[in-house]
Amino acid sequence: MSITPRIIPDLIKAISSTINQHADAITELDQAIGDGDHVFNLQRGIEALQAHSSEIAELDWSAAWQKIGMTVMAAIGGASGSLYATLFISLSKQTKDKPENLESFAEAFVLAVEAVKQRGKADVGEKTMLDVWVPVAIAFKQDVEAGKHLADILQHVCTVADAGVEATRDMLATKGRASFLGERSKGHIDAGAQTAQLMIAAITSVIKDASK
Amino acid sequence: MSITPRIIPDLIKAISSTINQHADAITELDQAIGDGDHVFNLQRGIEALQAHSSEIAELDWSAAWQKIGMTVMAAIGGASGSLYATLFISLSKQTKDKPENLESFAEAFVLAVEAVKQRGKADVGEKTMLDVWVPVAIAFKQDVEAGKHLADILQHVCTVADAGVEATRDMLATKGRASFLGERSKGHIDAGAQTAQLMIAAITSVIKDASK
Amino acid sequence: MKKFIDSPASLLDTSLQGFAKAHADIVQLNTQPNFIYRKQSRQGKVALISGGGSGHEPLHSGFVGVGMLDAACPGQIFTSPTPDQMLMAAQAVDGGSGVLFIVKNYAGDVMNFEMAAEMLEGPNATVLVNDDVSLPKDHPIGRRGVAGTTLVEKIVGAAAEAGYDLAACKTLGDKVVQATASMGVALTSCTVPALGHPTFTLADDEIEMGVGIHGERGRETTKLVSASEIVEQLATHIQDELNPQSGQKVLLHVNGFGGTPLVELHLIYELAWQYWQKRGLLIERCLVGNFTTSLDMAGCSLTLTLLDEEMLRLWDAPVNTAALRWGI
Amino acid sequence: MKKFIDSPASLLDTSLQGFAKAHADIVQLNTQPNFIYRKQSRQGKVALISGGGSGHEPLHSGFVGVGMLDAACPGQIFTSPTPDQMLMAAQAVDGGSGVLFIVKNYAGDVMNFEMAAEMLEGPNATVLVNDDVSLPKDHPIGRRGVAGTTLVEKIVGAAAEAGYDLAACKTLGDKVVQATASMGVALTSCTVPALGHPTFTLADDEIEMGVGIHGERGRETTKLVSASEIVEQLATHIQDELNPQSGQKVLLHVNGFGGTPLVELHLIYELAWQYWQKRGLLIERCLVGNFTTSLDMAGCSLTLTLLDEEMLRLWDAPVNTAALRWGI
Ligand SMILES: Nc1ncnc2c1ncn2[C@@H]1O[C@H](COP(=O)(O)OP(=O)(O)O)[C@@H](O)[C@H]1O
Ligand SMILES: Nc1ncnc2c1ncn2[C@@H]1O[C@H](COP(=O)(O)OP(=O)(O)O)[C@@H](O)[C@H]1O
Ligand SMILES: [Mg+2]
Ligand SMILES: [Mg+2]
Ligand SMILES: [Mg+2]
Ligand SMILES: [Mg+2]
Repeated sequence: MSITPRIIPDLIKAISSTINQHADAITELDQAIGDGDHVFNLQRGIEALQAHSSEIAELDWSAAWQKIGMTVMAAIGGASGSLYATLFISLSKQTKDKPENLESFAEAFVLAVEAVKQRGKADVGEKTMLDVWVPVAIAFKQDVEAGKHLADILQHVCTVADAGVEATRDMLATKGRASFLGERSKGHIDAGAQTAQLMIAAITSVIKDASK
Repeated sequence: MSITPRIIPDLIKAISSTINQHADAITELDQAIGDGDHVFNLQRGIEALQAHSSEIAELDWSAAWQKIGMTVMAAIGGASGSLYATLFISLSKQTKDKPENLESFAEAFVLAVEAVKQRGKADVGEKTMLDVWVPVAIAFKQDVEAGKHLADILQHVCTVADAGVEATRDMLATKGRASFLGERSKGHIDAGAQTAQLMIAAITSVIKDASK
Repeated sequence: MKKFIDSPASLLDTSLQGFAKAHADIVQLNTQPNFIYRKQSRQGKVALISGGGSGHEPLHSGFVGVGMLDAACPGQIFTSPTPDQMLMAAQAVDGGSGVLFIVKNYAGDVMNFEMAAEMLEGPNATVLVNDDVSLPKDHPIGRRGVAGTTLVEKIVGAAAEAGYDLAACKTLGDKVVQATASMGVALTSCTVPALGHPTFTLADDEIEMGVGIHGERGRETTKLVSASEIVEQLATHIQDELNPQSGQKVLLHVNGFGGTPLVELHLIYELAWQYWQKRGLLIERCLVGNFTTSLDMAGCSLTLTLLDEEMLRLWDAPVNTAALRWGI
Repeated sequence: MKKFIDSPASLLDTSLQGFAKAHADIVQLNTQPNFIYRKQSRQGKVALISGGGSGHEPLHSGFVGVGMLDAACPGQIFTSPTPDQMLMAAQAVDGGSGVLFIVKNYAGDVMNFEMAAEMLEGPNATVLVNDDVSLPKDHPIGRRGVAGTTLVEKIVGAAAEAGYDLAACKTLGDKVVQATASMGVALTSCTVPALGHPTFTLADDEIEMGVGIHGERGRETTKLVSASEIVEQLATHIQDELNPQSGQKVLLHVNGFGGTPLVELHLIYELAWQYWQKRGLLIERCLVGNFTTSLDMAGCSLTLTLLDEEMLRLWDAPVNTAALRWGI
């Protein structure tokens, strides 16, 4: 994998722009079955990352993930803050002293998502961001192992993310704030799943452009 | 004056019915430039009087006024409570050991309204109930002294009361809560003037019927 | 109207029962007529009695107790109490050294307390609180009594506890009133239960400057601006009135009207603190919270009191009431 | 949105400055990261740290002081704090006898405190508060922590002050949680500053039964009924959960959500008192007021704690914080 942390500033910029662009829609989602702060939480995290992005770009991947994890950990708060902090800190651990290639990253990614599941005591089907991250990580790893082209992998991952978001709509929330609503949580997309999908779309698009 | 305190239950009933009938309108007035409680204050007083009305009917006029004054004093509260308590307690003092005739009552009435002016540190032209009570008391006394027919006096008193209410509309309030609004108090009728007029209309109508 | 209520007519009486039970270690309730008075009243002490319409809680019932009031007379919501309440309360708490009435300058309160004072046998005096500088000094009925009342009751309460006689309590009360200026702003009106809907309405971008505490309109409807600008406006009125010297010790009271969260009141305090700190005042003491409320009104007032050593000492003296408690 | 605010982003930091100044005799503020901690921390004592989203004031910062918390970590409005806040707070107040975290059971709070606990070197334990009986006992993520938190912090705070060790504090905290049940009702939603409009809307004749404290919808939207009926519903849920024996000593806490006047809260207290008095409970202690708020939400919750002699003694122990103060 020839992609280095130098891509991180572009990734953050792309994520920032998609989250800002969809801010109102995300708020509406978190408000319907949550407390409405999800987009502000993410924006605080993204802002903090932007302040450090040129510094992070100079690190190796493991150190970069660690710095990203610690930054979002201290900036976001809420459920999503600890979950994303867990994701990135775990990515750092899993990539430490490992070869910097796609196979190795795919493995680390799946394990990091496992760590998020443990942090959230949650799994797919509970109407959370995991309904995006879990299938995306699995699809990514399978595609990499199958030796698919990067462009196809990225395309596939996006489709899986879209499906993951959509799947949350009719789920009964059993984790997160939405679970307090019981049956009333049905019929709404989960905000955290939606932002996971938006970030994945932004990331894949930047990588696609970079690897052209 | 052949009218005895036996008329009091009918007076209270008539007052009660006119105040209740106009309750919403009165509230609107007190709300526009006051705090909106005037009608409830009066209703508490009237209710308390109703509980004692048969007892009061057995007293002589001075004792009746005293009982009425003490009753409204303990029941109403607010600005109007102390003012009406003052009016009735003063009427009691002024009628005590005096002949029970129209001349004597008219004199007492004017003095009682004077006492109200003192209690309120107010006079006509300040956009209060005094803009009704003062001209009404004066007109009543003048008509009695002039030896007019009771029916004409009652008719005249009503006209004066109406004019008094209407006059408050364009006044600048300088007493009562409305005065806090300064220029903004203009353009609204004073609630206390309005209820004074309503009570006077009810009273004169009962007396007219009784003296037929 | 959305309120926890069985009926507007029973709200006050039931609520007073609850209040008296919740603070049975400090107060007792007399009914017919209603007044809240100290569990233990003290012989030989000047008795402090206040009161006014209900809906301003914790004022005044929350200030009954050692170091503050001896009794509070609650009227109906926003309606002044009746003279029989003050009379009976005076009888219950008179310690033989006279009665001091602390009265907010509102026509109804003034006249009803005046009637009580006329009927009361035995020495008594009245301190009239008129701290609201949103009205001009020469207003025909004088300025209203608002959130500064809490400070008057605390300081004079400590003096009475310390053995000041009636005349000294009255003099001190007048001094505190003189040294105190307040101004308030409403973001929303409030809903009086008997009325069932807000007393007035404001557009989403409007605020009401210079309000009293009964949900009436204020002097002026203005545009909603930032907290900093609002504080600047309120504080400037107070500053112009009191005209304190640099180095002056003051007490700064940020009072919530009931519907404004503490997080905002503490923001207001910080901004007001900065305003007066810039002007060289020594903000020696403060009080931040909902003390003189207007039911569910969103809004707040600033109160500044110029402190001398006597007032400072009396402010710090122990107090043990439902709403203010320290040193005991 | 009508709020006293310069910008949603600066509200919390400025407000914390104001809070720390207003209570400088009791607390200090650390910034970057934010936490409020005791002015005087005590060596040899278990350190109690709580925290959560802001907007619930006085919870938790108003409970920092002798006899209660050692530190409080305020997150953004309704957003749990971040692990670095808890870590730094722990370093600041650790008296060498370990740290007890008191955490309301909300995913964000739980996970962020968990991360802090994982990173913290030295002995620590966590008491999870989950007193909200509007959710079924077997709810997948457990019941929420709501107004009962105040009682846990007071009782365990007194124990830590009295020298209980970490294990004993943890055991006691779990016991208080077990003995406590709460349920709340909202008459209105609240407005989160960053959001700018109410989180949900209710018709004029609707209420939200079984709400948490973050302005989310509750379990059920029902018709507005009388205060007596509302109390009956809330109390029955609690009664069914705790199933207390006649003669049981209890603490009854009526908590306002911020926008409900005290006159109504005392009415609710009276009605709740009657409910449990009829059932033979001994209402030995109570707390009525706005303690665990949801910004400007109109509404309230009932909390009942079954008391044993230990809890009663610790409840009565001296406490000196911004929001709770007695015996000192
Ligand atoms: N236990 C959990 N496991 C996984 N994801 C969760 C969990 N709890 C919440 N989430 C995700 O977090 C999102 C909410 O994030 P956010 O609004 O930032 O935090 P909070 O819920 O604390 O307000 C939800 O939409 C959901 O996707
Ligand atoms: N100082 C005064 N002198 C005469 N009348 C007054 C005075 N103050 C108020 N009023 C009258 O009382 C009325 C208000 O009565 P009410 O609403 O019952 O009392 P409050 O003003 O205490 O709420 C006013 O409309 C006015 O007519
Ligand atoms: Mg959220
Ligand atoms: Mg009125
Ligand atoms: Mg009134
Ligand atoms: Mg949140």
